[in-house]
Amino acid sequence: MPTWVQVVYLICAVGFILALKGLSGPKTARRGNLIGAAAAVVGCALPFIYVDHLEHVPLILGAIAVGTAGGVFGARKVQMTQMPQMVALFNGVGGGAAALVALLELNHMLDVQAALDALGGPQVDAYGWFVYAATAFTIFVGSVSFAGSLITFAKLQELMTSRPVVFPGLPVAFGGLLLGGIVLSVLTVTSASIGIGIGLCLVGLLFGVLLVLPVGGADVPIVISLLNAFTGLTVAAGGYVLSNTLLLVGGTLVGASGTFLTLLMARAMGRSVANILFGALKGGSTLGAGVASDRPVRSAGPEDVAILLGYADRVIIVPGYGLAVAQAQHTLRELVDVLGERGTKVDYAIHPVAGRMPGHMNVLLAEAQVPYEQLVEMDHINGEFKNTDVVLVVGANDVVNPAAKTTPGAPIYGMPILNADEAKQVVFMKRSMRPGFAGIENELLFDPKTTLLFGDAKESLGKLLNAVKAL
Amino acid sequence: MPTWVQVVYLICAVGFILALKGLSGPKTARRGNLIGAAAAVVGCALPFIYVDHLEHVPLILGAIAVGTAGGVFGARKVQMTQMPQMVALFNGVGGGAAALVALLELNHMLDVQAALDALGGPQVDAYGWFVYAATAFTIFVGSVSFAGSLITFAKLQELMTSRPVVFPGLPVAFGGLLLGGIVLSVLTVTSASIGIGIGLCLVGLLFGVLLVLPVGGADVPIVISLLNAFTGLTVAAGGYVLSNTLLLVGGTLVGASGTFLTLLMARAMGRSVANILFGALKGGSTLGAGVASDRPVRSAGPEDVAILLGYADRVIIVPGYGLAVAQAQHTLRELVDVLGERGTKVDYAIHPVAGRMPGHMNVLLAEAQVPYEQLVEMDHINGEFKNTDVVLVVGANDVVNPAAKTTPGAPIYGMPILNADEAKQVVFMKRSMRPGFAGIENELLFDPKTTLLFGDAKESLGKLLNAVKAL
Amino acid sequence: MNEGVVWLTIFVLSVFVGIEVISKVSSTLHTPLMSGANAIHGIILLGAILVTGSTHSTVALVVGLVAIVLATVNMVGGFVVTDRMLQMFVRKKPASEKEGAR
Amino acid sequence: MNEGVVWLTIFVLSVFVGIEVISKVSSTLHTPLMSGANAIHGIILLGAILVTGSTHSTVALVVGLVAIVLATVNMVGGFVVTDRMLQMFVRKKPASEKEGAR
Ligand SMILES: NC(=O)c1ccc[n+]([C@@H]2O[C@H](COP(=O)([O-])OP(=O)(O)OC[C@H]3O[C@@H](n4cnc5c(N)ncnc54)[C@H](OP(=O)(O)O)[C@@H]3O)[C@@H](O)[C@H]2O)c1
Ligand SMILES: NC(=O)c1ccc[n+]([C@@H]2O[C@H](COP(=O)([O-])OP(=O)(O)OC[C@H]3O[C@@H](n4cnc5c(N)ncnc54)[C@H](OP(=O)(O)O)[C@@H]3O)[C@@H](O)[C@H]2O)c1
Repeated sequence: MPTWVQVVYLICAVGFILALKGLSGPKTARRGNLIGAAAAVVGCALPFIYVDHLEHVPLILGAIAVGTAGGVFGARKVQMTQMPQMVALFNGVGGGAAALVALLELNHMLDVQAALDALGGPQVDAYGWFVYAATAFTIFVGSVSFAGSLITFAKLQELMTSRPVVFPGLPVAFGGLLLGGIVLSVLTVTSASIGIGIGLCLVGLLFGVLLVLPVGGADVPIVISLLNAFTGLTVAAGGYVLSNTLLLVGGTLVGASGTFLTLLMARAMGRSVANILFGALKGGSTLGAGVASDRPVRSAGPEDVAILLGYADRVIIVPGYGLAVAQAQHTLRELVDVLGERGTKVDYAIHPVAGRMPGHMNVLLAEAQVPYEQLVEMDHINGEFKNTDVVLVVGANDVVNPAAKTTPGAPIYGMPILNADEAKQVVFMKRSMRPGFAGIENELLFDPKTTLLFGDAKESLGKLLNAVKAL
Repeated sequence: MPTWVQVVYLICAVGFILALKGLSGPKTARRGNLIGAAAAVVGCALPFIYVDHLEHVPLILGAIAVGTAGGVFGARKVQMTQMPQMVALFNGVGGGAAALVALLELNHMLDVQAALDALGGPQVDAYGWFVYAATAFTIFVGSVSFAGSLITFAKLQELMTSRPVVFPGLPVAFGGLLLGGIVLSVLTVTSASIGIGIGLCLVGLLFGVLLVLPVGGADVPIVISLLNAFTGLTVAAGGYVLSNTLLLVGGTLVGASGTFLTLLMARAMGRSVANILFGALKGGSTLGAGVASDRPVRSAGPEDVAILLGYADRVIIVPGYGLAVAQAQHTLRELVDVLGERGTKVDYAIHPVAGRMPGHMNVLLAEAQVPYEQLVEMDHINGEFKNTDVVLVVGANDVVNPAAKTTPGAPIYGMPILNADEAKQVVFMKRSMRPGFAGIENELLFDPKTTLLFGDAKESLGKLLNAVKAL
Repeated sequence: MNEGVVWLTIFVLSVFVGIEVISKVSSTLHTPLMSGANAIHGIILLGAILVTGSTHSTVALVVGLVAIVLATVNMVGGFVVTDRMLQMFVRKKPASEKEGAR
Repeated sequence: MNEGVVWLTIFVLSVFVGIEVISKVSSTLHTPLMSGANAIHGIILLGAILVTGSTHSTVALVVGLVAIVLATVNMVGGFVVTDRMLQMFVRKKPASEKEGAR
């Protein structure tokens, strides 16, 4: 590889670093992403320039065209509520590609070794054991990431149940597959063959499926983030196998930052990653029972709530998972605009793990063109609830459940929450008395200052909007 | 070099990263520093283990013992007010060592090349041109760092005037030396000889002197930080020349973080690094005239101030450069303790560039055992001045000068300041009506709510303390 | 320097860069950050091109082309969808001025 | 990989690590941070040991020994003085409890 190519690869790697740096602040995020894209394009264009006899160029370009069409189509069509499954899908195909690349490279390594052995003479190893180990890692973990991501996709897209799937033999099967993966990896190092590689691939696929099946719906985003980090590490290992700095640095960046992000998210939910992954496996499902309570509550019609809101000076909206499900963000924004015109000061209180994915609420509300300044992060708004007339909780539940502060045994105990309970009035918009993701009752629903407006969030918000307009 | 040694070097490099990471937070700082020290010790012990025929071991160990004694002695004896010059001194000797190492390595490279040439045959270069360039860089910049740091030391230790030293031919001499350095560096690459190396060293020394002479007293810390970064980069270049990762990573870390820190400091002072270095060179001295004003002010005796303080509910202390000069931190702390016992709530407002060095106030007050929670950073305390009865400004001036907000032409315009002017009463402790470092008048001194207590801060504080005790 | 140690060094330093860069991010941007990072590992496309461009067996060629398609979907889709999201974030500022809901 | 590119890669990554690690530091710790970083570049001692230990000329030996002394002062002095400062920072907590000035 000529020196200038290596330098260009390094520059592309710096581009990836700058991309991540940019993505961590709202002002620089878009430019950062474009820098990353440019670095990726330049990096992928290089082989066409410097590799002496690159074969199958037309076919390769055709495949790239197909992939580009697919990627752009998917990226354009996806709705913002479906972002988690989109990320899962893109991540899965990346992991799959990494596994296939490693399989091909294993094949190539075996060819080279065979040619070397055919020369006779003393036994020489063309590749060190560590290269085989890295190849095995990429094949196995890439397959896990592929299969796991597809299952998370199916769960989130509701192609299958989003509840934890557990069956009696699960822990045994799980352990068996893990053991199988380890044995085949060791075999790849000691006596590699393409059959072993394919076997490793298949074991990885099965393992990926079993890893994600027992994870409950709302835990899925954490798993996506984890699989994202996995794919990054496989790409890094692939970079080592192919002696390519760009793959190594890019993959490692994603691996490291993805792992860190996963831990950050888990901490924001007051859970450990192990608990999320293996909670269901160990027996007790992490998802609560989901039984609706029949204790008395105060419910009201849209007109009553409209009066409450219409004559309040200060309103805070708490959007949650249900808002995403109902796709009610646009209607909600209209309501807020109307209230704003009436002179009411309205903000959105954004809990870090509200919705289906961390930061998901921000994306949804950004799509609905909610002005940036109206979105207030938890830490900044928590002090203001006590001066608030009405808190409107739209499809959220756990993120305002005071049990996180008061009930030491609760699954969400210790998770920081939005202090909606400090406001003068609270309005919940939900369809039933079923609990939220954590499966525990929310005492705030039974509080004397709380009013419930039952129904799908989008429908209820529509009625509420009309009622406020009619005031 | 055996592989395990390279791995240990890498681990030591990680140790340096962890050291810097630790040093950036108060809780982890001490552990971080110890990790760094351990990494350095392990790294320096390695050659004794793996180098096959390390010569002169007793002499080397002796030299290390001497250096250790000197370092420990200096580090133990230095007073906290003298930290800036101590850092300058340590930095200078490090730069000098790097230059000497590079000179020796140049000598060694010339020997190897000569031996190679003596073999006859086609001309082969034992080292690439880049190695020579890196060697020249280390020699030159190391010498600059050495000489520059010694001058800053002399300035701060008041072995010479701390005002900018400028003479008519300075810019010409400066330009000439820079040109000489470049020419000799190019010669090192094209036709290296030990004479050229020594010449480069001498030019570097002179250049270092001329670089620092025109810098005014209070700008010196910025220059120290810059020279610190320089030394880091020379060590990194030395690592490249010696093919040693630990030197490369360690030096680069210091170079990069030092440069960043320098810019951070310059920004906190509302100045540019170029302005600090070349301001005096370009003509207008950066230091103000220092003329005392004769406009009327209200001055008072210690007893009057004692009454003001003794019956206040809320007092904020603003310590500055003069506190360090007077070494009055211990007396100040006693005063605060006595006030605390009387029921007054007292905090210290710490401006980021108060004192002689960034963060210097924190170190001084930490030495005086002021409790951590009483030290409040500017951004956190600026909102509280308006609820404060008395602000006691001890040897500070520029950091409370409202001109930074109100006078667009002022040299400190744009620098964030402590809002002492919002308090009900302000007491200044200083020796005269001379302005602070920036050389501009402070309108706050003439404000009707301001009282001046003239005299050396330590003496005045002593009298004040007795007066408060007598209340 | 030993080749393996070189890779290890680059790996270790990249780990630190990755962690340090991310450790400052606000939760507002977690979703685009995740999809942006996701797009970056689409660079496996480069690896797929390299192995496919040097293969001579038909089976391997087919597998390689599949890998290229998958990797391209990851890379292109990832960057495009991230840009789409971030575009919405940028748009917000002027919108707020128009409305003045606050 | 080309040896020069290896060093360049390590250098570039270290630059990012250095900047990222420092960019979060509070001004409270600027002084110890400066002296701690200062101590780290005392690792030139390692280089001084390596060149001195392989020299055969007396002049070079003397120069090398001087370099060792200087580098050791930098390294040892830097770490010790930083520790001394940081020790004072640690001591503060209990002191405050004793006094309760606030
Ligand atoms: N964001 C993340 O990254 C993430 C990741 C993993 C886990 N989690 C977890 O997810 C939870 C998020 O809290 P959250 O308060 O946003 O959600 P939540 O506690 O799960 O509550 C969602 C509420 O929305 C209601 N809802 C569902 N569909 C609706 C519709 N179409 N119209 C109106 N209401 C609807 C549900 O009640 P009904 O069924 O009665 O309508 C439910 O009470 C937390 O426990 C968090 O730990 C979050
Ligand atoms: N900290 C840094 O890193 C750093 C670096 C470079 C520059 N600077 C600059 O230094 C300045 C620092 O501001 P500052 O307010 O701390 O200091 P300042 O503005 O320089 O004022 C110091 C004051 O202390 C008084 N003083 C001196 N010796 C005294 C003594 N023995 N007893 C009592 N008073 C004494 C002086 O007045 P009398 O002479 O009348 O007594 C003077 O007004 C800023 O302009 C900053 O930009 C800081």
